[in-house]
Amino acid sequence: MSATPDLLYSDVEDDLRATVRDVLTDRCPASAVLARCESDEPYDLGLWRTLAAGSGLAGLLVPEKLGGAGASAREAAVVLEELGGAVAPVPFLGSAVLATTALLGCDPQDKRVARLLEDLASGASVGTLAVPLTYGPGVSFPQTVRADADGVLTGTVTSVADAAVADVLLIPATGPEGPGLYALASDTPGVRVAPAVPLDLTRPIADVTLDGARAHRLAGSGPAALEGALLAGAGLLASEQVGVAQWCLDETVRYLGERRQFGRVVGSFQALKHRLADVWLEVVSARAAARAAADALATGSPDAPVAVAVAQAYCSTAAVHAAEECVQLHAGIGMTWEHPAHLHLKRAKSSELALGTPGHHRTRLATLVDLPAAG
Amino acid sequence: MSATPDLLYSDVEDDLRATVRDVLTDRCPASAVLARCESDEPYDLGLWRTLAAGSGLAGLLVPEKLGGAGASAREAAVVLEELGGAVAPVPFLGSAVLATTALLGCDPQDKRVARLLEDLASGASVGTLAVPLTYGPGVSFPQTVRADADGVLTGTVTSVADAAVADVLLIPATGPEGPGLYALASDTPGVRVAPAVPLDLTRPIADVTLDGARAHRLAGSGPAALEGALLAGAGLLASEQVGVAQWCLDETVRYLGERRQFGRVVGSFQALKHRLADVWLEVVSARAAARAAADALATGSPDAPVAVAVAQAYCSTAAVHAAEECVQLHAGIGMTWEHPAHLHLKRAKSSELALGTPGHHRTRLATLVDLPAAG
Amino acid sequence: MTTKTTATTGRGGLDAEEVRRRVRAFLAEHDPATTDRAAFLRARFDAGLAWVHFPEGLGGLGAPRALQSVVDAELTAAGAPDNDPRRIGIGLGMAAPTILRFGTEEQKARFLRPLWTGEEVWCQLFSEPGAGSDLAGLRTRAVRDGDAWTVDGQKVWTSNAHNARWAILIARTDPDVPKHRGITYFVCDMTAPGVEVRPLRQITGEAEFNEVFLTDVRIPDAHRLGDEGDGWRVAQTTLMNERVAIGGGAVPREGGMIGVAATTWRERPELRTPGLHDRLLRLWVDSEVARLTAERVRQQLAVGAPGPEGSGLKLAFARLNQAVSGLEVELLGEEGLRYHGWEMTRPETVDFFGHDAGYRYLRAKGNSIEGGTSEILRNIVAERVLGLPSEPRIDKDVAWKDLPR
Amino acid sequence: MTTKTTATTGRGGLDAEEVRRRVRAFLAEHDPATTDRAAFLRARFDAGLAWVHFPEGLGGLGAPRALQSVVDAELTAAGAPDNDPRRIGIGLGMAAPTILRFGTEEQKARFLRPLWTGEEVWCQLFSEPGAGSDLAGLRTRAVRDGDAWTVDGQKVWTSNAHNARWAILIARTDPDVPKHRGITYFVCDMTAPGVEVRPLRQITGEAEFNEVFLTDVRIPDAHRLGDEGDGWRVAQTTLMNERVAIGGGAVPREGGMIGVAATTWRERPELRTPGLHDRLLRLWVDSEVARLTAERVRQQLAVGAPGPEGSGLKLAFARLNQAVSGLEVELLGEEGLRYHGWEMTRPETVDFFGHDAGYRYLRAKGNSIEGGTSEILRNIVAERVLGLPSEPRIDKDVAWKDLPR
Repeated sequence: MSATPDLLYSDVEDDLRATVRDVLTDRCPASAVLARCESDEPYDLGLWRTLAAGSGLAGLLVPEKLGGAGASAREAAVVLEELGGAVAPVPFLGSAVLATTALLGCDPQDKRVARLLEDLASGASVGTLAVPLTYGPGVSFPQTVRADADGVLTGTVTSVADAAVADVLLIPATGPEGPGLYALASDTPGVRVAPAVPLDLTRPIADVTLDGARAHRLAGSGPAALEGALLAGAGLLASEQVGVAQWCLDETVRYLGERRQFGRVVGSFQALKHRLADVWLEVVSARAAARAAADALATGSPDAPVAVAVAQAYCSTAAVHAAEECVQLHAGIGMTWEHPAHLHLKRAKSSELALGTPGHHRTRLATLVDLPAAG
Repeated sequence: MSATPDLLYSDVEDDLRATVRDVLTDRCPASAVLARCESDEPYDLGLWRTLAAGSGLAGLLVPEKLGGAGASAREAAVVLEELGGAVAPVPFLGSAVLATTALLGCDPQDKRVARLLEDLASGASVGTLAVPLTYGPGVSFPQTVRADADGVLTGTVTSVADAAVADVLLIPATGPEGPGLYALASDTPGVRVAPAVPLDLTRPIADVTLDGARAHRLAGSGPAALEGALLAGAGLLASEQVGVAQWCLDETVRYLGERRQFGRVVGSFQALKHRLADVWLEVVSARAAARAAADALATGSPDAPVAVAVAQAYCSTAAVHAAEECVQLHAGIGMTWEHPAHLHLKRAKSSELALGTPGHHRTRLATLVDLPAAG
Repeated sequence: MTTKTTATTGRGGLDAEEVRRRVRAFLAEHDPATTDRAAFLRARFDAGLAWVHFPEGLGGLGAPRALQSVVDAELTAAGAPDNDPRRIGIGLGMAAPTILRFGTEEQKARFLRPLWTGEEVWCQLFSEPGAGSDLAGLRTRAVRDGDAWTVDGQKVWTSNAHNARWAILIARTDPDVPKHRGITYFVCDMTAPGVEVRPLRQITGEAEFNEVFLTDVRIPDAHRLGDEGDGWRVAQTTLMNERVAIGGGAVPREGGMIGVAATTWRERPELRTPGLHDRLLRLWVDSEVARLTAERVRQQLAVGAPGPEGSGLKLAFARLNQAVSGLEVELLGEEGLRYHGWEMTRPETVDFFGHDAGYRYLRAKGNSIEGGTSEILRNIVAERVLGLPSEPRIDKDVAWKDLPR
Repeated sequence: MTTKTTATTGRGGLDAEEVRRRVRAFLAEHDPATTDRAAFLRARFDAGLAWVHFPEGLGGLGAPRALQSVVDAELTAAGAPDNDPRRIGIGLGMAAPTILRFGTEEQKARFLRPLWTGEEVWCQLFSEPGAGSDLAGLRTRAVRDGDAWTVDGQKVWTSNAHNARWAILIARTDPDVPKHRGITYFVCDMTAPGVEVRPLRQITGEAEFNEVFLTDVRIPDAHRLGDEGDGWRVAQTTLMNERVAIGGGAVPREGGMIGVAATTWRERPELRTPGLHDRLLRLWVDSEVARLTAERVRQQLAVGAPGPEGSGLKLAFARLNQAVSGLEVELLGEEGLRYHGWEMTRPETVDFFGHDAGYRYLRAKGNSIEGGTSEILRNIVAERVLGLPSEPRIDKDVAWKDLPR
């Protein structure tokens, strides 16, 4: 184990949180998210422009010299807590985390890589990393797309988060030079992006089909760039899950503090109080785990793979539990479409699968911390 | 799945329960069990004589023509529920279940087998099956004892339940004729029975060392006789676990119905009520599972291996949970030596290991019901 | 299911033989192959073969309930149409026993026949947005106005309201007495002016239920069931029958949610992991034990010795449906990210096991809420089965209007 | 642990440099190698180096608490004896802060020095058989008799009573007022006539604790701590310090119960099964997360911004100790059937991790009871952290003597 991680929030991080929260309170209330779920435009790209360019979130992880904020995973984690709490339908995870960290794992000295990063950072384009959302750190390099010597891609990638609004797709493919990341614009001939019906209404997925689409292999790309992006994505998703769980807890406490049955405030019933105390303990524990992962990613700690696996294994389950308790303790109203609890339940349950299930991360830990399987 | 099992208690079974309960209420209160734990005689052989000969429990599973009651696993299960509730320190499991069913799996036409069964049935002798108490159905035949052509045994069997008071040991050993069961008197030269310090004070275990001890190979014995005894033992242990769990529930409900804190009966606090409701549901569920196993054993149903594995996997855990909640909800007094809760906790936890852990039985089920493991 | 000691001979010497004879005589006069369905059902009712344990003249023969299975078997064998009991379950399971017990002769004569034939569908107007677990706290007001009552309020979680001709309704008629004592029970005409039904969409995207808004709805006093102020006691009959209905279905091994997950496990080896294997086996064991527990309850009922275990069945199945469907989503991995579709539909009957894993996961969340939350059921077990004391209650002796809101 | 913004300069310009200078000056005069242990400790107290945040003259320098680590590091480096803090934890952690805050000058002067040096061991007489979670319901009576009090009652769960010279004691002095207001706080001489200590054997077979029977025990009024009737408030200071002490230890990765199980797993491959693997990994994750949560609490304290998370730590560690030790017994299989021995011993200090898996399993059961049950802690979290309303209380405004028993 390396140095003790800094598990607190810095003043800068607190300020960033306040900024994001102000925008979301104003622009992304639950009613708006719900209404958008029933529209043809599941993403709120107006909100994304405000956050991306106005608040500089799109380039949080991009170095300042490439037009970004030069911040670290710690700050991105704080943003994800807020976005998770609001189940905000914006492509932060795909563009500002997965695509950005994948590019940073290539050669940022390379002009193409640098320009892609600049465009993502400015919000001029939206990107995503074309892997199934369920891929987590430690999976083998995907074999579903082949590249020829000219960078022409053929194959399919299913269930890609944020692909439906991405201008730029980063596609892991295997070509004559071996596995690498290939970039193309989503309107390139031969590219088809077909939205799927997602369980999580607020993070759409799409299937990407490449039928002789011309792409550019990125300098310095390879399995390590992909693995780095998946590790960062998994570690930061834990903070989003903390945000989801915290919202579920807060909303349930608020509701039970108001609702009366049997002449009493429902929140005064001891069995419910104890269950909420347990949820609270899981949320504060998840927060510590997510902070440790973000700090390890931010400092490039050698402990990062362990910290990320711990955070994902814990926070996925904590978020699902908090969301399930939120629905149950809201009872009837929690089962309705008009109450936003279901959006958080769907996000929590889908996120349990995203970037590696808790079981996947526990299996990773077995190797990382030397607790080998039987036989 | 075969015919629907009869999950109720017959009138005969209810009468048997009443008889056993009367004796135990009279002769085996918790205070007496506790006092005996601190004595040099952990078994209550006086009580055993009363139950074995007086109430005919020792020969419950023995056919009438061999001096037994000719009853079935259903009746033995009812007895075990009562013995479990009282954590009665008597060798029913070792003698009347394991040794008896092992002998019944040999050739009961054989005179030696028949005489052994008669002696066990009459209570004239106490027997046990010399396998580690942790062996469950489906384990491979033990290889720790070898027999020569004359039936002379050499080897060790550790952690044998009820060995310390057994007059007759049935020892699985491998001789020139292959694996089989060998019977010997425990005072045979070359036999050493060394009591171990058990976690469960009310079911002592002992290590049996055989150093050239002369035994008799039983006619018709083989791995099937051992497997049959372990299957019956595991299935019936589930009913003992139901008895342990039911005692824990009843005693906790009783105590919380009397104890006052904060000016209220503690049993009126909703969080505790809900936990007890959950324990209750587990106890009634465990009872259904244990009845199904007993009925399947009694009727020789082909579904018995499944019913036993289900019952053991469920009842072990239910008993441990009930005992743990019993200690916790008794709080301080439940942590003391003077309160019997700890005897039930120790019985429950040891029984979780006995005759196969819940995990062992789940693994058996994977094969029995075609839910194969990964890879 | 085999019965052990149930009496099968009823009043007037009605036994299985006699009932069978009557069914055959009925069939001889009404050939299912040539008789119009509605006419057949009406005739069956009039012949006392609808529910044999009901009185003569009301669709029954005053015979033991167990003989109904004889009737059903004969009619099914003859290819007779049934009354589509799933579609009219609220009428059959809740309204009918209540009308039978508390209705006037006129009410029984008017309502039971078309209820049973399915020509008039019934729904239930009990729950309100502010009165869920605390049903007796309901606010819907009924004010006497001559020979009729004027009803205003809002009800919720009403299945089939949009198809229903009649509703059973409870409303507050006296706010000046404690809450349980100021309620009256009515039959409400769903086609009356002022009844507005709106679909209530739920987290699955479907709208199984409705909200019902009642604005100056006139109900004749002749449609009151039971005495004024006695509605809570009348409603207990209705609710008791609801719980029996929910917990009562027989389930074969792997017959519930676990069967779906087990099939997926068997058919798709590529999804298996050691950790999921252990969880699946645990839930398989729990499901099999719940099935045996339900079977044991049925055996107890069959010998006329019902145990308290029934109260726990709904708790157990809710937990299992939720845990198993949650595991199934996880097992499916990438496929678990998807949903069959979010278009709002209005299914006629409830489906716990249909569509895809995501649907099952979401729908199962309701299993611990509808028909009594798991929290209320745990209270019931603790107090009525275990005999633990109830909590301090402050709402039992105060006039409803003075309760804190 | 790094501190971020903690003030490290105290009154009188005391900073780390100055404190270090004083320690070195002290060591120059009192060579640990040649000074008698008791004499060394007394001199250290008199030099204000015992607990630097205490006032001058009472073992301290009026310096910031954080500077104590500077003192301890210097003394440890010099090979100085310590006061064996684990053995006298109740005196240091509970009695001392209470005496400091509520004691008279005479009491402070009399008690603190031998308390700190360990020459006088302290114990705590709070819990009673009928007053556990509801400590304020205690029955031990103290009746005024001139300059003294006469105490009768029974206390329980008293560590170290058989070694103790003094006890902190709460007793009821006025049964005619509500329970929290009729309690007074005393220092009790454990060598006084009428004090009888009996070992209390627990489920592990050991007797870590005692029962203490008080029969006509005389306590001079000069040994009252705080005002008559104010004992509940005084006791809050004591209990607050107990909770901090229990939750406060730093734990390295695998430093707790999980480390024992992980070592067994690594060293004994023959015990491994797939199902246990998944459970071990889950508990490993939970243990690591609990460790991080505790670390986060310490970092909050270090920057002077304590969060509410501290309330949850004890809950988490109790659950983990129980789950991990339970798993360990199961993992060990046949070995788990055995115990190291049932002879009654009276250990001086608590050992959660010692002996064998069975001992750890049994001892861990106490973790959710001692020092506040997990049920009480959940109430505290729900009410003080989440702000949920308390339940209806009937015992707050009634005279203690009129409460239902």
